Amino acid sequence: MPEPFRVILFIIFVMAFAGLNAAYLVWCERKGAGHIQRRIGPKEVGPFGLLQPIADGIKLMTKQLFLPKGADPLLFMAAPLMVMVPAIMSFMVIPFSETFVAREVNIGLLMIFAFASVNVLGLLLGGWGSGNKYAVIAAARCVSQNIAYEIPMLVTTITMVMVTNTMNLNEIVRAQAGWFFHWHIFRLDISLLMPVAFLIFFVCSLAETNRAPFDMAEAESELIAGAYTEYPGMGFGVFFMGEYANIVIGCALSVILFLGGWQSPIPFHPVGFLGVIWGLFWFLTKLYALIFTVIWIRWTYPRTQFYELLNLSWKVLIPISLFNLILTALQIKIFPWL
Amino acid sequence: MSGYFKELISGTKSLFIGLGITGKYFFEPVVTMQYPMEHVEMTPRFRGHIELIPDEETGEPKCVVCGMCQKGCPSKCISLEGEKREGVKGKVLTKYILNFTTCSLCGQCVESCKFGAIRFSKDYNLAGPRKEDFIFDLIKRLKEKS
Amino acid sequence: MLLAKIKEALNSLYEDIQEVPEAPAAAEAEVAAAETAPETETAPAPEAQAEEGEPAAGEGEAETEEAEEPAAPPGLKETDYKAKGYHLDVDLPPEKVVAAAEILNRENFFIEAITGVDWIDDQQLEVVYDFNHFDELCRVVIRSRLDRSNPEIPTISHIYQGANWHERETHDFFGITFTGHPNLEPLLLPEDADFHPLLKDFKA
Amino acid sequence: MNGLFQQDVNQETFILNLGPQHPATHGVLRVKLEMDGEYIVDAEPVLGYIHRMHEKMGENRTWAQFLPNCGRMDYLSALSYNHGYVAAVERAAGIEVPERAEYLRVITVELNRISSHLLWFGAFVLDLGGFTPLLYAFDDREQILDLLESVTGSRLTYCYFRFGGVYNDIDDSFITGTREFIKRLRKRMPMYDALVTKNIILIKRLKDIGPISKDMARRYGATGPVARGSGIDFDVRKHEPYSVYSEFDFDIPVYEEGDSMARYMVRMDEIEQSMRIIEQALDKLPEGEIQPKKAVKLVKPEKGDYYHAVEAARGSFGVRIVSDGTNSAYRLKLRSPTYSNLSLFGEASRGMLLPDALALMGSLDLVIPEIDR
Repeated sequence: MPEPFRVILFIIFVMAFAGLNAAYLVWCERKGAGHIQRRIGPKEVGPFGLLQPIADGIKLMTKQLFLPKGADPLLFMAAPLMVMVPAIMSFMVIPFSETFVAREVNIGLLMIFAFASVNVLGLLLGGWGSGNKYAVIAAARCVSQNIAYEIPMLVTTITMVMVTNTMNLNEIVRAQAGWFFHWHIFRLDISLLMPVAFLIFFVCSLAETNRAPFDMAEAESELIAGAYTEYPGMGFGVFFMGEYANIVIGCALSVILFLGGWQSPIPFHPVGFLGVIWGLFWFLTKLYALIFTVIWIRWTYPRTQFYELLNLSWKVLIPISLFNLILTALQIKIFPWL
Repeated sequence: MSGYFKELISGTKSLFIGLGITGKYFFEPVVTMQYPMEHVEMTPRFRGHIELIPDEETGEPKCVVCGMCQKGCPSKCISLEGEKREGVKGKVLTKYILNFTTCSLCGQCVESCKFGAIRFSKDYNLAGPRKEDFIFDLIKRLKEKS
Repeated sequence: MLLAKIKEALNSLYEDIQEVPEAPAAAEAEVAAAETAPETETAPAPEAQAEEGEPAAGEGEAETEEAEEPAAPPGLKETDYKAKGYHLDVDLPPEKVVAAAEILNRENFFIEAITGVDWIDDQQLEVVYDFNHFDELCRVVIRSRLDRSNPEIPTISHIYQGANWHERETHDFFGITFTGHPNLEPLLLPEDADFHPLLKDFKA
Repeated sequence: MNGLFQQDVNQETFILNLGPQHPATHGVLRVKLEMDGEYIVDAEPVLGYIHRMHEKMGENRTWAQFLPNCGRMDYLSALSYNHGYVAAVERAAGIEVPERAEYLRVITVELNRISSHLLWFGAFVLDLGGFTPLLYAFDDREQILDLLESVTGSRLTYCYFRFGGVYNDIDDSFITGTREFIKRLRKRMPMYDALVTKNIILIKRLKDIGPISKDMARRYGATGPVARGSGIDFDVRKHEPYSVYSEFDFDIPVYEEGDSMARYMVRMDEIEQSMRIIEQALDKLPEGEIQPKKAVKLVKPEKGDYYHAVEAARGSFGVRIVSDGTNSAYRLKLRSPTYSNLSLFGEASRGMLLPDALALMGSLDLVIPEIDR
């Protein structure tokens, strides 16, 4: 297949994936929340309420798009896109399976982090552009939260880059081939703190994507809907999709860096088309297990307080991740044969 | 410093315990009732809006139009009329209107009735789009029921 | 124990102003005399007829009070808790309320409520303060009668901050002005309310 | 652009309207906040959005006709309000209540108190961003509502007490149901404890947040769990035992810290104490009438004023009656506890961050219809 063709096909796939994902993650979230709270959740529209996301989408689309008085039209309109587009762009480098990746970029990891930072900008502009006091407070919270959490996340990522010697996501996955104990999370020989590093990375990705218990930017019981307060119809819908796309990206990165990406837990990998499906199956299984954990966490904990969040970052996550970095470097240097 | 690690470990533990509890409930059966499909049986003492009690033999309301319910009502939502008829002892009820929009279901009317002529109904599916839907003609209702 | 202590403290308040409560009493008598005077002279006008009952009633009350407890200073009564629900009933002139609140504050009483009563037949408004104590059961009621045409009483919100809202509420409902109150705006009623619903002559 | 950004550049603060429609105010309360960034410089609650003038209604209705109003002030512990009003009128008119009726009052009021505290617990955690405990608490609360419905006939705005007694007697199914419920709730409390109380996030959000000192509680006249969370050992049930409370063995949970966590713990402990009271009351429940032998037909208290306070779920609820000897009140003052409890919010929240102030507000346990009356 010629390269441009392939890329276009992938863009279509990725957009469809991101859109459907967002829609059905909402369904999962509502069903999951329902059962955690011992109720059923959506059940009226379609079997098991499976068509609920479509009904929701139609409802959002038919709503009037209006510009609140005093809002900045350009920023207000551009902000949802600035959350959605980088999330979709990040999908381009995610290896769903060994060969099932839009572009194998050598600096894939860097690219994802670069795009992830744009997401914050989108929320900031959206909050500021709405001209709503609650939204501005939320935007300010969001920025300081993201700055605080990018540091431990990057330090952990640097550790992983140091271990694998590459920023190519597919290469990182290949480095974890073999049994499941070859996945980085279980590689205590590289660093004794590997599971802790995974935890740090996971917590940071929760904070990065503004998910509970770190959803200070939305904080529905304090700031109505935070940065999204003024957004009508699909403006909100796009934000929402972007948020879920970001969750998928965050979880996908955790899977790739720590849980062996598309590697199966046993050293068995068929070749050809079957291999693609095999890899895809394992990648998505791990991905959705992690996303379920995200949902599970959301419906278990209360929201953290803002300064506690920063405390957690500066007093716990950053020192530990730095310590982990040094420990890993030492272990690699002292026991190079491992 | 030891306090720092203690808090860190106990805190993390508390978070996992929390996850364990919600995780356990995730697999337990739901406790909610699917309301429009399932119906709740009201308890015998449920206080719905009032209704007239028919006389067992004639099916006519037992009410003798003494007006005590009207007098006892705090929100003045009962209005009734009666007339003298030949061959019947006392008054005959001709109109009994309950304005349910202002009724607070306190039960003063039922308590003040010395003739056991009104009781609470067990209706609770009463939502309606128009205010007029809640001006109940209780005589009409009684006839429809029987 | 506490009751005796607070009774003594509040009693001392009365001794300080021994002359003061007599003055209004005298004034009342004068008013009563003035009102009864025209009655004898001419045929009673309908208005006078309506007001006729009040001075008599006021006098009657005063008489029974004196008859019950001739030794106690006017207005300070120990009441039967079982029947009334409070221990001490203190009737004070408006200007002494602040001093009483200070005494109660010193004894660590807390404020339960402030409210009013409209005695329209006497052309008076009454402000009632309810105090209670956290450690010992001792409910003190302080009441003060104001002239209905110009109801003014000093605020105690600088002593009991909680009184702030209660006074605003009383101002809302009765139109009683608490002089010195920092923010005497409608609290429960709409911001632009110029009516006082709990007055007996208020018609919705 | 707009008003928000066009303000005077020298102005450091801005006004934030929290409410009247805001998820954290649990009703139509508006708090006018002067904010410096996310710090509160000054807070002023604005009340009266659902003011209904119950006190005037009391003057225009007969004593008995006012009964349904009692359930509509604090709709979460309506029975305590029933009790307060009925007891005040009984004191004024000198009506004796049969012992069994008093026991029934205590049982139902305490059940109501548990349901109120459970709902508060859920709503409070909801304020803090945790959604699930709310539904667990509702699950338990439903059982109480079912029990109370089987006796009183309604689920929320009860009108169960009558002058001199109660409206209905209880049956055996209520007694066994209540005992079973207590057993069930005892099993559930450790779950709440592990899921919420011991959760590090919740502890971090409540410890040392919104301290209310003993003196502050006194100056504002705070009562109930707010006062008890500030180290004040004050509960009307113990302090001036009314009804038959003096016959039961129960403790008043008091916490010295005065922060939101203390108020939280007081309420959680009170659930257990209420269960103890109910158990004892069910054990001791005497046989007999539930209304006086000579039925109370017409209530005409003697001239004078009377006061009666009861411990509602939120604090001391007092009724002051001024009677002129007729069949309706000359003046009816309803002293609602949250009115005083909320009045300290302005002082207590000064200098706090917005989410902390909301945690403080949640810990005050506001019920707006009761504040506005």
